[in-house]
Amino acid sequence: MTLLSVTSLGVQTAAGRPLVSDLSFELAAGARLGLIGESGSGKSVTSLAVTGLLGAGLVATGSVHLDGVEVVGAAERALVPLRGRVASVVFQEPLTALDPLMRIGRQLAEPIARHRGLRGAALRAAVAEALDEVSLDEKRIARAYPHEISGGQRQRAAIAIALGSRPRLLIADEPTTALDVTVQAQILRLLDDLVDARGMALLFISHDLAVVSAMTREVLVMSSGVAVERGSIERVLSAPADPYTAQLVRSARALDGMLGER
Amino acid sequence: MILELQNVSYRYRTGTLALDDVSIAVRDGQSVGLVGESGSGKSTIVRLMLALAKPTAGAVLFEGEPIVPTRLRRFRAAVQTVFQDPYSSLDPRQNIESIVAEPLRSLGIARGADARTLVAESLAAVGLPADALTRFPHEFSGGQRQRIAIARATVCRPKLLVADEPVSALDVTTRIQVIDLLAELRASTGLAILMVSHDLSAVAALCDKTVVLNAGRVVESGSTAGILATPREDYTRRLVSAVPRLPAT
Amino acid sequence: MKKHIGFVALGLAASLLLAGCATGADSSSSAADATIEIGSLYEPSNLSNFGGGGQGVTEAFNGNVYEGLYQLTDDGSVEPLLAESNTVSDDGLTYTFSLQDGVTFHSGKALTSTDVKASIEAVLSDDSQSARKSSFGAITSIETPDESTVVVTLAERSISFIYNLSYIWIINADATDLETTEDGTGPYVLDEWKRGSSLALTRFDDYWGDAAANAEVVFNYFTDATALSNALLTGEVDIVTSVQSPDALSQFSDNADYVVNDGDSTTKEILVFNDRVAPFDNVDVRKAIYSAIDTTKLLNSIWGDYGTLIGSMVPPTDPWYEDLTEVNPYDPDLAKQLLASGGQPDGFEFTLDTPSYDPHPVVAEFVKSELAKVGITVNINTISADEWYTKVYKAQDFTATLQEHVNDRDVVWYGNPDFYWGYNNPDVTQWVAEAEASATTDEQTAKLKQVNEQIAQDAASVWLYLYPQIVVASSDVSGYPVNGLNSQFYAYDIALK
Amino acid sequence: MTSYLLRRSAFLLVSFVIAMMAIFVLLRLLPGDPSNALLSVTATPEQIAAAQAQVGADRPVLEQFLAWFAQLTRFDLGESFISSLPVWPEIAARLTVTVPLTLMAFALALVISLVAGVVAAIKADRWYGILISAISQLGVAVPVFWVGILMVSVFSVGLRWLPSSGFPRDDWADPADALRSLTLPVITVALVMSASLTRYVRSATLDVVGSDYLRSARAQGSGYTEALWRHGLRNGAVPVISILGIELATTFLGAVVVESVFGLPGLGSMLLKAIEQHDYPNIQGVLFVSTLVVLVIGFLADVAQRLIDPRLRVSISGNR
Amino acid sequence: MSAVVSALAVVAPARRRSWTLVAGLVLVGAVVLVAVISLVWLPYAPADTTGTRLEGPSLAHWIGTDKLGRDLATQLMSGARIALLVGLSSVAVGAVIGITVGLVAAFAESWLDDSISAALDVVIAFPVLLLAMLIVAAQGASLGSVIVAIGLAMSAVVARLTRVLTKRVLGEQYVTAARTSGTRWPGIVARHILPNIWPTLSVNLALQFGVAVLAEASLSYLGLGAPPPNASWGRLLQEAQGTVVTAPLGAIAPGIALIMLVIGVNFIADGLRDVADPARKGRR
Repeated sequence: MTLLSVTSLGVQTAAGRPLVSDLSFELAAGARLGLIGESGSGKSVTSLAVTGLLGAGLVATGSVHLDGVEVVGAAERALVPLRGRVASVVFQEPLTALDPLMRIGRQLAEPIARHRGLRGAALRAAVAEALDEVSLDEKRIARAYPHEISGGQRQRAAIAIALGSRPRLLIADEPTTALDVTVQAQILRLLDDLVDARGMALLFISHDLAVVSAMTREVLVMSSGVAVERGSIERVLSAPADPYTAQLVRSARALDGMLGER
Repeated sequence: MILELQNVSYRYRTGTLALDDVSIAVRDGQSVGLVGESGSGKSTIVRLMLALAKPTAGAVLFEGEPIVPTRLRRFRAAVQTVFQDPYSSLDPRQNIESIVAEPLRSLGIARGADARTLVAESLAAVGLPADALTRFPHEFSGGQRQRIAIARATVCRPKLLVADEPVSALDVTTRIQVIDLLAELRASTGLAILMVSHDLSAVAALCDKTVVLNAGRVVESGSTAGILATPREDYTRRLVSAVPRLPAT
Repeated sequence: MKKHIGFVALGLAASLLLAGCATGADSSSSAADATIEIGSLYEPSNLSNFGGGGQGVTEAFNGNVYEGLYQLTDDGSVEPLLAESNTVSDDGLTYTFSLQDGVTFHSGKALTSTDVKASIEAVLSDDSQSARKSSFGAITSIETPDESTVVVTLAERSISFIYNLSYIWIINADATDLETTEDGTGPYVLDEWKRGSSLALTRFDDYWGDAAANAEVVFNYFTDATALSNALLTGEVDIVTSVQSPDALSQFSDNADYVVNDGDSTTKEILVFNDRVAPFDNVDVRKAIYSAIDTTKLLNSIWGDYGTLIGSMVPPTDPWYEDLTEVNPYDPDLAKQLLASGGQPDGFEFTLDTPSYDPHPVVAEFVKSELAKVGITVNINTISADEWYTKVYKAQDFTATLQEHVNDRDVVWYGNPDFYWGYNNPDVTQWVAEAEASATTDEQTAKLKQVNEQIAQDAASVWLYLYPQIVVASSDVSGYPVNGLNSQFYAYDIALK
Repeated sequence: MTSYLLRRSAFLLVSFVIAMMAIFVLLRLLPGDPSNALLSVTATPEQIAAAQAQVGADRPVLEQFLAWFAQLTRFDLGESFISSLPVWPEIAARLTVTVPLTLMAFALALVISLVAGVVAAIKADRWYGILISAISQLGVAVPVFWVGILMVSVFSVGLRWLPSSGFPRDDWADPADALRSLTLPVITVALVMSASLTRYVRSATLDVVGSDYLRSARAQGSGYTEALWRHGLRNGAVPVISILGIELATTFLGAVVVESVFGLPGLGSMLLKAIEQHDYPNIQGVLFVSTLVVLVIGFLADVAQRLIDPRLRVSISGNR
Repeated sequence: MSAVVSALAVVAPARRRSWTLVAGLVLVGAVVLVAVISLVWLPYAPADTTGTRLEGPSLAHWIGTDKLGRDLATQLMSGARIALLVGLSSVAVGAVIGITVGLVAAFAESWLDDSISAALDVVIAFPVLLLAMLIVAAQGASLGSVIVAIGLAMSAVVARLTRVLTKRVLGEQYVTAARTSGTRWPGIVARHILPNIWPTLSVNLALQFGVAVLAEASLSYLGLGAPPPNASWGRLLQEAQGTVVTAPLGAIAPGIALIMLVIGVNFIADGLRDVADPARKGRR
C-alpha cells in the first residue's frame, strides 16, 4: 500500500503566485525518495503541504493522501493523528525548530507520551533510550536547553524527537545544511542507520546532489515549483533528461571534480 | 608579501582564546585557502587581516610593516573584501552605483564622472548590465548580489581580495559561476586572494595553497592538491573524507 | 485647585447688635441621629489656623469645633459666644469679658480665662503665622483677674476689636498636636480626618449650649467642581457649600429635589493695577480701562444669571456699601477719550499676571479682548498661585494682575500705601485710620463711605464683579447657612427632614 | 543566577539613589518658595525667614539632600512643609486606594488584553479579529480622563448604578462598599491600558504563531491549541513580561489622572496637590514610593524573564 | 511631520496598498489642512467675544460658542495648529536628543553603553506624563515647557530604540564593507546607519507624536498644560468639562478632533510598518 500519494499538488500564495504546481509522486512504506532543487524550487513548501503545515496565507490544491487520509483541505482535527504517528518532520534549522525555553528532555518526552502513552519512569526510560539512539549523552542533554548544546547535538535531538513517536514516514527537510561537514557526515550516517533499522519510509529534501545521493537511490528534481525529472540517482547523474537537471549535475560534477579522484 | 599574520593570538573579552599562535602569509598574486569548521577561528582571522581588530599578541604586517593609521588608507585601497551573506553585505537603501563607488569615494580615489566610469567598468567585469547602476540590491538575485559585492571590492584595483565564504550561501550553479568569475579576475588582473571557507571544493577550485585551521590553531598547510590527496594530519583527513561526493559513474 | 488669598479686614467693629439668632432647630429624634454629608472643594491642609490650613479649616471648624469669644453670624452680625458679656471703658481702651459658665473642652477640661489669654497670645506670639496677627497690634496687655474674667487693654481705640475677636478660636491651653487633632468647645468633636477625602465631625454630648440638630456632619472633599456636582446629583452628598460654576446649576434649579440658595457673598474679582508704575499711575488711564470693560457681559459669561456688579471694593453686606457702579460706566468712547487725556491716545501694551486657576484665565482672555477694542494690547502671563504670592504680592513686581479677594470689610487695605497694589492717596489713608479710631459705628460708616467713593473716583482697581455665594442642597435638608461669609459654614442647625 | 541577582540588586539600588537625587535637584529648581504656602499676606520679614528656616529652604541644596537622605535610611520621609504632618502615614493611608486601584485595573487590563490580543492574532483574518485590532487602535488614542468623564456621566449620573466619586470613609471596613467606589475607576483605567497591552500581546502571539518550534511541535502531532498552550505561553510571555513593568507604571499614572476624575484619595491626588503647593517632602515622598515601586517592578520583570528564558541567564553571566 | 513626508514618499510608488496608511493620511491631512487654513482664515477673531454665552450650533457658530461667547469652531481650528505644533516640536526635541544619545550609546565602550542603557531604562520606567508633570512644575506652565517636557520624556524611548536599531545595523556586513572600503564613522552614520534605522524609527516617532498630543491633553486636564491664550484642545476639553451637561459639544468636538489626530498618526505608523522597506522585500 502507498504510504504517501501526492497527486497534482499545487501551492499558491494568497496573492495567487504559484510556489508548487501540478506535483505528483508516490512513496511506498519503507521506500526512500530524494527531493532535490535549488532555493525557490518549492521543495520545502512541498514537505509542509504533505503534513498540512503550510503557513498562513498559503493555499494547497490537488490531493495528498497520507496513509489513505486526504490532507489537502482537511480539518486540523483530522491531521493531528497523522502527524508524528504516520509522518514526522526534521527541519533545517534545529535552533529555531526547538522550543528555546524548554529542556530537551521535556521536548522529547512530549511526542513519546502522546503517541506511546508512556508516563513516569517508563517515559523517562523511553527518553533516555531515544537520546541514546541518536548517540547523545542522556544525562547532560536531557537537562540542557537548546542554546546550551552544539548545532550537531541539536539536530540529533530534533531527530530523536521526530522518531520518538515511531513514525512510518520521516520527512527530512535539509537536515544538515546548517551543519559543518564532519557533523553532516555523522548525521547522515545516523539517519541512514535509523531509517534502515526501523524500516521507515524517507522523504529526503536537499539542494545538494551529493548529500541526496548518499541517502536515496530515487530522486525527484524540482525547479520553480515544478517536478522536472524523476528517476534513479545513477540515471539522473549519468544521463539527465531535463536541461535544468543537466546544468545542476554539471555544476555539481565540476565542484566534485575539484576535489580530485578518490 | 602583501599581508602577513606573524604568530598572532587573539583572546575575546570573556577570556576565551580564539586564535593561538597563528602565522599566515599571502604573496602578490597568490591565492590562499583557509579551511576550517565553525569555531576554528576563521572569522577572527578575517577581522585581523582587514584591520578591523587588533591581535592580542603577534603582528599583522601589510607589505612588511605594521598597519599604522597613516598607512590605513593605502592599506584599504590595497586590501578589499567580499562577504558571505549577499543579503547583508549590500546596504538596501543605496543604489548599485553608490554601493560600488563607496571605496572610490571614501578613499578619495575618484569622483563624479571618473568614478562613474570606473564603476561601470567594474560592473561590466563581473558581468552585470550597465542599467544595474540605478537599481537597488533587492532587485537582484543572490548570485548577482555577490557579483555586485565583487565589483565593489575590485573597483579600486586592490592587490588582495579577502573573500569570506564568498559562495557558501549560493546555489550550486551560481556557486560555480562566482568561482569562475573570481578565477577570471585573478587571471586577468593578478589579484591575490585569501579565501576563507568551510567548503573544500570551493577552495580546491580557486586556491594554490591551503591552510587548515582547527580550534584556533593551524593544523596543516601546504599545496591544495597535496592536502586533498594526502592529508597528513588526522583532522584534515577527517575533514576531507567527510565531504559528500557524487557516486562515480 | 483653588487657593483663596484671604484678606483680613481691619475695619471698625461691626455693629454690636446682640440680637439673638433663633436657631429654631426642634428636631425629631430620628432626624437628630442623622448624618449630614457636605460636599466641598476646600480640604484643609492641616487643622491649625495659625498657618497653611487654608480656608478649608475655617469652613469645617469655625463655630463647629472651635468657638470664639464672639461669633460672626451667617448674616454678618457679631454676637457673643463664649463671652457672656463685656464692658468697655469710656476711653475705649479697656475691655472686660466675663465668660460663659459650664463650658468644657472636648477633652473634658473646663474653660477658664487662662485658656482665653493663651489663645489670644498664641495669635500674637512672635512665631505666629496667623493671618490675624496684625489686627491685634493695639493690644498692650491681657489679664485674668479670676477664672471667668479676661481684661484686655489697648493702646488706642479700635472699633473693630470685637469683630476681630470673632476670628480667634479659644483652644485648650494644654492641648498639643493641633495640626491633626483638636480641643475646642464647639458643638462637634473631630471624629476622623481622612486626608484627601473627608473630615467627619460628631456631636459633642457635653456641649454647653444647644445640642447640634444632627449626630454627625461629614465634609467630603473634591478637587473637581464637576465631580462635586455629580456627587450631589447621585446623592452622595446632601449639600454643596459653594458652587463654582453656574453651568452645574441648571441641573438643580429646575428640579424639585434640590434647592439652590443664592446667598450674600464677599468675594470680589478684581483687576488690580500696580498704581505706582506708568501708565497706571495715571487716574485717567485706570478709569479708561474700567470704562472699556463690559463687566455686565463678563459677569454673565462667568456666572450666567448669578453674581452682582459692584463699583468699588465694598460688597452690599458691608455696612458702608453704596451703589457706585455708575462712577466708571461701560463706555468705550469715554474710554478712548480718557486714554487720550491720560497721554495714551494710541493705546499701549501691558502684561497681565494671571493666576492659573479658575476663573482668572477666562477673565484675562475677556479683558484682553475688550481692551483690544480701545487699542490696548494685553499680554497674558499665566502664573501659579505660589508665583503670584512671590512675584506680585511680596516683590510687587508686576504691572497688572487678577485676584479674588474673599473677605468682608476689606476696603481698608486701600488705606495702606505699602499694600501690593500701591494705591497711595493720603486722604484715604487718613480716613481709614480715623474710621478705626471712631467712637461710634455711624462715624466709622461715614468715614468708610468716603473711602469707598474716593477709590471708585480714582479707579484704584477695576472691581469686575462680586461672586455669587451659591449653596445647593437636597430639599431633604434644612437649617444650613447660605451666605458663607469668610468661608465659614455652621453645620449645627442642619436637619434632615 | 545568584550573581545576576546580586548585580541586578546593586543596579536597582544605584539607579534608585540616582533617581532620587535627580528628583531632589529638579524639585529645587522649581521657581517659587515653598514657605509661601505657610504664610499669610500680612507676613513680616521675620515670619518669612522663620517659615524658610522651617522648610529648610535657607540651606544649600546638597546639605538639604544629605539631611533628607539620612532620614531616608531610617525610612523616615520627613514632614510636610504645608501641614507639618509626617509624610509616610499619609502615603500609607493613600496606598490603600491607589494600590488596589492600580492592581485591579492592571489585572483586568491583563485579562482583557490576553484574550483580545491572542484572539486578534490567531483570528487576524476574521471580522472579530479585525474589530479587536480596530478597538485597540481607538483605545490607544483616547485620553484616559475623557473615558472617565464618559463613564461617570453614563453609569453614575445617567444610570445611577455606581457612585460618581469618593471612597468610603472607613476604607475597606466594608469591602463591597470600597469595591463599588473603585469599580468605575478600575474599568476606566483597565479599558485604556488594555488597548496598548492588547497590541503587545497580539504581536507576541503573532511571533509565536509564526515560529518554527510551534510548527515542529505540530509536526509531531501536537494539536494547535495544545502546542500554543504548551510552547506559546512561555515564549509569548517573555516579550510581554519585559514591557509589563513599564505598563504597570503607566497604569499607576493612569490611576493618578483618574483619581482626580473620580475624587479618590489616592497617591495621585496627593502628588497633584503637593505639586500645586510646592510641598517638597510630599512630592519626594510620593515619588520615593512610586520610583521604588516602578524600579522593583522592573527588577521583578527582569528576574521573571530570566527565570522563564534560560538564554538570558547564560548571555548575562557569559558576556560580562 | 517627517513621518508624514516619508509616508507620502513611500505611498507615491504605491507598491503595496495599505488602507491604514491612506486612512491615516486622510485623518492627519484633514487636521493639517484645517491648521493651514487657520493661518489665513478663521470664522472669527480668536478673542472675539460677540457671541452669547454657550450658544448651540448655528450657521453663525457651527459648533456653538464657549462661556465667553467665543466661536468654538475658531478655537478648534487654532487648536489644530497647537496640536500639530506640540506633536511636531516634542517629537523633534525627542528625536534630536534621543537619536544622539542612542547613537552615542551604540558606539560607546561597553561600560558607557551599559550606563546609558541603565539610565534610559530608569527614565523609560517613568511614564511620559509623570516626567512631564515634574518638568512643567519646575519650569512653570507654558507651551514651551510642555513641549520640552514631553520631548525630553520621549527622548529616552527614542534613544533606546535608536541604540538597538543601530547595534543591529552595525552587525550587518555592509557596515563592515563600508569600513573596509575606508569609510569613516561619521560617513557610516550618515550614509548607512541613519537611512537604515529610519524606517523603523519613523514608525516609532509617529507613535510618539500621538503620545505627545495625548500627554498635552492630560497635562491640560490636570491644570499643568499650555496656558491661555493657547487654545489647545486639551485646554478646551478642560474648560468645557464643567459645561458637559449644558453644552456637550464644547467637550465633544475637541475630544473627537484629538482622537482623530492621534488615530490618524497611529494609522500612519502602522501603514509605514506595512509598506515594507526595500530591504525586507528583497529577502525571500
